Amino acid sequence: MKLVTAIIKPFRLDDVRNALSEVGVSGMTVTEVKGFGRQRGHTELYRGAEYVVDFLPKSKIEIAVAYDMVEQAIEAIINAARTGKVGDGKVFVTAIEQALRIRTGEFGDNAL
Amino acid sequence: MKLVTAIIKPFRLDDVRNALSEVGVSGMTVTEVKGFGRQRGHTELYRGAEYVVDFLPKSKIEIAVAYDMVEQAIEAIINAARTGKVGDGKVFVTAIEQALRIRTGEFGDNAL
Amino acid sequence: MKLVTAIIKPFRLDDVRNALSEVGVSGMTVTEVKGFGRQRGHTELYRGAEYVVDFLPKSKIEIAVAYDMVEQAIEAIINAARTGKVGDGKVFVTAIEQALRIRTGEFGDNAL
Amino acid sequence: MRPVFVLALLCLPQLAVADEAVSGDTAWMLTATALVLFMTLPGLALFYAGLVRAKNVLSVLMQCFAIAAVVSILWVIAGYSLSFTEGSGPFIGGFSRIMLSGMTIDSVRGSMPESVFVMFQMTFAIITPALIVGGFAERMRFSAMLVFISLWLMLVYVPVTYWVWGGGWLAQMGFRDFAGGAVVHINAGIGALIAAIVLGKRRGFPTTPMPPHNLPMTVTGAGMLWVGWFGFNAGSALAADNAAGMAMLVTHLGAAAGCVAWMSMEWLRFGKPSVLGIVTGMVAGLGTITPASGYVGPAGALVIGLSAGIVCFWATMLVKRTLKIDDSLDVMPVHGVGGILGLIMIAFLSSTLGGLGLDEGVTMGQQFVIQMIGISATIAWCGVMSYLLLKLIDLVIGLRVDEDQETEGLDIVLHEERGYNL
Amino acid sequence: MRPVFVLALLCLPQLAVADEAVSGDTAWMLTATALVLFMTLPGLALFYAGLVRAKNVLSVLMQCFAIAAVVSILWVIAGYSLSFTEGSGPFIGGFSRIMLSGMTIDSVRGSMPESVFVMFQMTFAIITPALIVGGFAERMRFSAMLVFISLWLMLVYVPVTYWVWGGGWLAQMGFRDFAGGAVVHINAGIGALIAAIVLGKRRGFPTTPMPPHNLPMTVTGAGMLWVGWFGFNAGSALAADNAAGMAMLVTHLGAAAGCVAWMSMEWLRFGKPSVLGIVTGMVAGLGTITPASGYVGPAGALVIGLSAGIVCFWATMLVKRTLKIDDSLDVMPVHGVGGILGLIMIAFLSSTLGGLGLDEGVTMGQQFVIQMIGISATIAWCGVMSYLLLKLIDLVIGLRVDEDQETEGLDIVLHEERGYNL
Amino acid sequence: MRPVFVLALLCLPQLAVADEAVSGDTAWMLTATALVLFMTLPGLALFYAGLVRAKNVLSVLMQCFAIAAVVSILWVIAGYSLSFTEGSGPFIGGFSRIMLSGMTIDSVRGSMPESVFVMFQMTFAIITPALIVGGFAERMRFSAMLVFISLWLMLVYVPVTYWVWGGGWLAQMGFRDFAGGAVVHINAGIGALIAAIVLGKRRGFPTTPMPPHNLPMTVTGAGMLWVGWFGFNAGSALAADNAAGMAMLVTHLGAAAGCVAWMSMEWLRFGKPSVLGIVTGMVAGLGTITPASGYVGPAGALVIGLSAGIVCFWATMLVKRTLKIDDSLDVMPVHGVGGILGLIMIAFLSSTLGGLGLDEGVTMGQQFVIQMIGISATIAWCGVMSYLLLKLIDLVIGLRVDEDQETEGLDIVLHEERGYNL
Ligand SMILES: Nc1ncnc2c1ncn2[C@@H]1O[C@H](COP(=O)(O)OP(=O)(O)O)[C@@H](O)[C@H]1O
Ligand SMILES: Nc1ncnc2c1ncn2[C@@H]1O[C@H](COP(=O)(O)OP(=O)(O)O)[C@@H](O)[C@H]1O
Ligand SMILES: Nc1ncnc2c1ncn2[C@@H]1O[C@H](COP(=O)(O)OP(=O)(O)O)[C@@H](O)[C@H]1O
Repeated sequence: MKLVTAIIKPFRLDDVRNALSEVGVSGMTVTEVKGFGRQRGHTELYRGAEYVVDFLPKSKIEIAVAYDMVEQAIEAIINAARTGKVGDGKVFVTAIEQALRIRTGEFGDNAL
Repeated sequence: MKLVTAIIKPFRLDDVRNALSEVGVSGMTVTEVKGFGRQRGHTELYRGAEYVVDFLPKSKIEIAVAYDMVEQAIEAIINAARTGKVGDGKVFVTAIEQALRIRTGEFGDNAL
Repeated sequence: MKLVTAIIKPFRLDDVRNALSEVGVSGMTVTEVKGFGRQRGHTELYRGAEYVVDFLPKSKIEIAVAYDMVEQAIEAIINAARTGKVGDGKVFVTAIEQALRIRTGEFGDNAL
Repeated sequence: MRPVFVLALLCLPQLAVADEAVSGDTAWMLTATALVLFMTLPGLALFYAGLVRAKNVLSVLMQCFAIAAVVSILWVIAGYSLSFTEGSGPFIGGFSRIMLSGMTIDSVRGSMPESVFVMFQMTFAIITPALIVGGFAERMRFSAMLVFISLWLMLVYVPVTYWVWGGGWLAQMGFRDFAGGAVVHINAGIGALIAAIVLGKRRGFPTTPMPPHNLPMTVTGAGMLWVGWFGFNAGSALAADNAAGMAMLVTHLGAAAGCVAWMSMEWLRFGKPSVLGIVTGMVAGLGTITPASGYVGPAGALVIGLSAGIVCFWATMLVKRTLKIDDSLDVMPVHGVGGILGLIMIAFLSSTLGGLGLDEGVTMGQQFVIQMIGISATIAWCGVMSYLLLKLIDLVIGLRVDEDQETEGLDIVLHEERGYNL
Repeated sequence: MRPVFVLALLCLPQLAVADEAVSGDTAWMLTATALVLFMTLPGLALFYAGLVRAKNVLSVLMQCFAIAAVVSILWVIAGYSLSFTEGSGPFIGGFSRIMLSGMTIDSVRGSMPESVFVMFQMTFAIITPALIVGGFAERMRFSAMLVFISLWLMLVYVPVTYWVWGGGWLAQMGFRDFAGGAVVHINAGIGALIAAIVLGKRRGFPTTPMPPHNLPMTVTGAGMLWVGWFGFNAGSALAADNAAGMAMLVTHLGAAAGCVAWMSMEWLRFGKPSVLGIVTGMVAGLGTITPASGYVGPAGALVIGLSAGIVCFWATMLVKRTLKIDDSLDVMPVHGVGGILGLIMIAFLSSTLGGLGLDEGVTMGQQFVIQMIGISATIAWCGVMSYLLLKLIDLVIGLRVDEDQETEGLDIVLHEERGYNL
Repeated sequence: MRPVFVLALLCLPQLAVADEAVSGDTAWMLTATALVLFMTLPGLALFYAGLVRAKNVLSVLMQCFAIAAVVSILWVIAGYSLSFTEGSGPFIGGFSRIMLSGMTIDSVRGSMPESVFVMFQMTFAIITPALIVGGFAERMRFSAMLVFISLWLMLVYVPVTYWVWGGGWLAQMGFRDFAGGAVVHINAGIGALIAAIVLGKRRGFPTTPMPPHNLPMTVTGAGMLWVGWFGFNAGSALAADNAAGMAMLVTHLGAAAGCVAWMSMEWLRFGKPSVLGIVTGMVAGLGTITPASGYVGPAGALVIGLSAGIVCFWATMLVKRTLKIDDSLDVMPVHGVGGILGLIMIAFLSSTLGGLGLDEGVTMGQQFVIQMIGISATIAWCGVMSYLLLKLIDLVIGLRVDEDQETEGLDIVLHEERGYNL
């Protein structure tokens, strides 16, 4: 199993979720994060006190998938999340050594 | 060292924390996340505009533990988090290559 | 590539970001988390109902870096995040098998 | 100067039509009515909603709004008539104003249009059941709540109002309750206490912490309550006169002293004063001065406010920590106990410390006895009726949501909404 | 008792100086003015701001504040004069009070200082365009908004006010609009509807859900609106008299009945009542009783409130679900439809169910025809002018932010601020 | 018409008992009192609390509440007497109303019950120190704050009030300060500035950004301040008369013009107007019109409001960016500078642009000199006393929390509470 982690623009989240569902990924965990990168943040101004916000709101999607699904999942994410503008985000793949479903105790690919 | 990541129902958090403490896991990091899976979300209705919320609030617990503690930790989590209803969540295990305590610079299992 | 994950005190975040920029790490993802560990939480009191808050606000920084940057990145984090008081946090290193930039489809170290 | 006991006078229907409305008095009573409605919406609604968990914030706001709407309609249909028109006996008013029949645009009561008197009293009838919400917060079914409050209004609030302000037996006995120590605060406190007992504790109480989800919201509501209370107490003078001015002054001092007392208690006992503490002290001070606000002077008001802060502080500790009753937002220890305390202190502070005097020929001791009778009667009637009503409703439609629903939160379960999408 | 149709009388300038201000009436009108400003700031601002997404919360608050400021200045420069002084004809007022010239501290209008009358009416001129904000929320450029509202005030609000309340042709015809069914609610509803159509839908509407970001904020605003509306309607009696008292009572009952009706509709149709539903029913009830609040009795008010809850509920479904017009905060179905409904019901409830009577010699049918003429004229004038203004502004400076800006949110893009840093 | 300078008249004690209260005036003053309390609780409390960081939100709310409570008690004990009864000289009032002794329910002051006058003035005594909170926000110890405010009230606020409104030397000289330019706004501004300097900057100021944590909360407070200010200024006419009406009108125009001016300055200078800017302009406009609100006409009010927006905008830039003084919520540049500006403009706008006239035989130049004397005296006295008090308290108990506590936030450290659990 692999853990596919994608950091995307928040307003693409629904599209990405739908794209993943279509390729058969039926579970995911999403975190609201703040991203720092090439994409420029904005300036805020409060009574003349300037404040440069470098961190931008992003959504982090984590999906545990079986080996053979990794490619499709990545494909689906990239297609749905891409706007072509800087700040579209990243996908990282890491290894999961074991997975368990708490309710049933099933493990491995069955737990997903 | 391993990183044990558990996605659980938020109202089980206190029980899980206590269970982990009992088996000797004394540190953890918790993130509020939104989960999507088999468990059905709810419907919201605002002046007749329906809005299906698929994402459910979940708590993600991350604990770095020494190899020999992994089994007990998983056990503790599963027992404390299980309600037997769909949506109880998952446990994932991944490898940590190195760990450091910022305050002291200690590393490896000593950092935990 | 490696994923360096640091859990730090929130008010050190800006210093850590600057320190990382200086060693050439130009992207990162930050999550607001709640940490449990050696550092004592505080007590809250509402009309005589006591409530011990064990979870403390922490910031989790995740940076994907090329192998040869790992040491410097850790160094930078540790120096900028350390206050010398309990609760300064941890750094964990894990392996990333693959990385992709959504906008361009670049992968590997080029994606960072 | 107009007499202080105007309410009693107003009960004589023959007087009601004779007068003409005075524009200054009418101006103040229109304003006071707006202020008292403001106490409930959004004042009390915010005060309470900030204290519950985020998943139940809307349920509390909804309860307050629905109570305001339903009570208003019941009040014009029958509540007002049964409370404030001459009845056939000392226990309940008459039917002459059912659906406000016979009241025209020209009708006058005291020195204000009768329509204004109807409205002013309606706002009291709204806030009293709304206060009870604090007793059963975070677990009651919305439909059961509506049924309970409607019946409670007619069977508890209306008769007690008639007894005290409508010319009933307590009024005739000389019972002093200027702006609602018994009618409003004891009734609300006892209603909430009984509801808390009959419904039972919230899941997890008292072991799981249930901290307020939004204290700034609670403080906002508290500020509104303080300001609105001027309408409540100074409006109860039913005119823009010296009695109203004095009532406002003593009300304010009661609140201020309540703040200081509760804050000091926390400082002494826990080492730190809290903002929830200071606003609770304020409410305690206001609830306690309410019945006395037409009788005592400024010094008396300070005594009342300080006592309120101390006594209600300990009462809260007792109910929550010792008795472990989940009167979730502390309605009984703050309002109920405050109302009782204020009613008792009337006997001793009406003729001392600058008080405006007891009735001709009445001694402190006699007044004390009368006050105790009024307090006991209100507690007994409200306690028994609330208990019977709740038990009955539980049998017929059920009072509580189930465990899973309570865990998920009433907002989604009962109203399909979420408070915040930040 | 003073006559109910005081506004019409006040238009005769010769009366204006003769009288002396009455302190009681002045007291109430000062208060009513404060209450109506309170409806907009912070009432309506919060009501609306809670309904949008978090990234646009400040833009809505900003629009309400800027409208209040700009309209106030325009009002004293020319708006008041053109609305409320005798003009050369039935369509627009005169120039005698441009920059309030000729008004001194001693000027009196009716039984209040003229300065108070200017202020009271100003608060109506503020809230009407502020209501329109709901139609174009979350997508309009701030500068375009300022230009639109300024022109709209002078070209729509001011003439219609003159027609109805300033002695213009509708007033002369006997059109009944006590506190602003046409002047305020139809104008706002139509203005918002046209704006929604001309600007077009928000990106993603109606497929993407856009739930309110902070319902407690909306409920807070709703409570303030309810209370402030007492100033709006009972203040429209222009005195602290029996007419004001009755107006307050029927206003309150309209709100309460609107709450109950909308709540019931949701319960029947969706299985659960919602807090957004109950407050929307409240606004519908209040908007609908507004024009009628000086004419109907309590029973009539209940009928109006219940009808409002039902009719506006269905109108909302129609506009949003069937026509798919993105009148984002439902201004037309709630205010516009409510205003129309109330104006029509005046014909039938002025002389039945305890109403205060039609004018001597006018039948229900005749009044109905007059009401329909007033309604139609307001809809037509407001519709056409709003459309032309918006099209013109779109050509010259552009109405909408671009797609990326809409995605990022107006707070950052237009104001370089964020609502929350929690 | 009643004279404008009623406050001065009221100082003659022999008049106080002779009159009877007028119900209309009493009605308005009861209302105005409620409005001014509303400005502090919850108005100012929310305005300020929204501007600090989330970890300190409760500390600000707590300070405002505690100030309201403590000042109220000090006011009735001695503040009122020393401010508003005849003293032995021109610098401080007398002891005849210590603990309100001698004031009965029948006491009258002007045309209102004396109890109402006591209350109305108390609300001014509450808001002035509450404004100072903005100078030392996010770093002061709560106990030190209580001590400082209590002493400051008696040693700064009370004497200056006596000088200006109580018949003291500035009143005798003909100093014009209708509703508190010197008494309230300069006092608050200087107090805050000195506190900011003595306590020192917040950790990280000005390099670390400290954006407001909840701007909708601030805007809510701003709306309440606008509405409440009607009570402040129009209430300062002490009657429901033409002077009150005109005061309300010019107050409102000052606010509106302040909004427009500040918004325009931001637009010109930074390219975008902000909601924090518009509400700050509103406060600047209101603070500046306050001393002038009984003397100028509508056109003068517009001039004052526009000047306020521009001058206070630059003053804020100066204090924050150039001088780098951490007057955290900009009390001095907005209130202090506004108060000074308004007091000066009185000299020039009382007899021009529709102003109500200078005193018989006083020229603009003479009035200007008098105004400068009053301004200078207030700045000097308040500055020196505030400095001495703060230094003394720092020595004895310490003014600031330590660094770690400041980092953790005052809510947890001082009050063991957290604002939000969302
Ligand atoms: N080295 C990195 N490690 C972790 N997260 C990163 C890294 N670089 C970028 N990110 C995340 O990806 C987001 C997008 O990156 P950015 O450089 O702005 O644009 P792009 O992905 O188009 O190159 C950032 O906001 C951040 O959350
Ligand atoms: N493939 C997955 N990858 C990551 N997280 C998942 C995955 N599947 C489920 N989850 C997380 O686990 C939670 C529970 O999963 P769900 O399918 O609803 O119930 P169950 O765990 O009982 O099978 C989800 O809400 C989601 O947060
Ligand atoms: N075993 C662990 N696994 C994951 N996170 C941990 C673990 N131990 C500590 N942490 C995180 O590190 C933070 C700091 O740890 P703590 O024990 O309080 O202090 P220190 O890092 O100085 O030893 C905790 O709040 C928690 O977020």
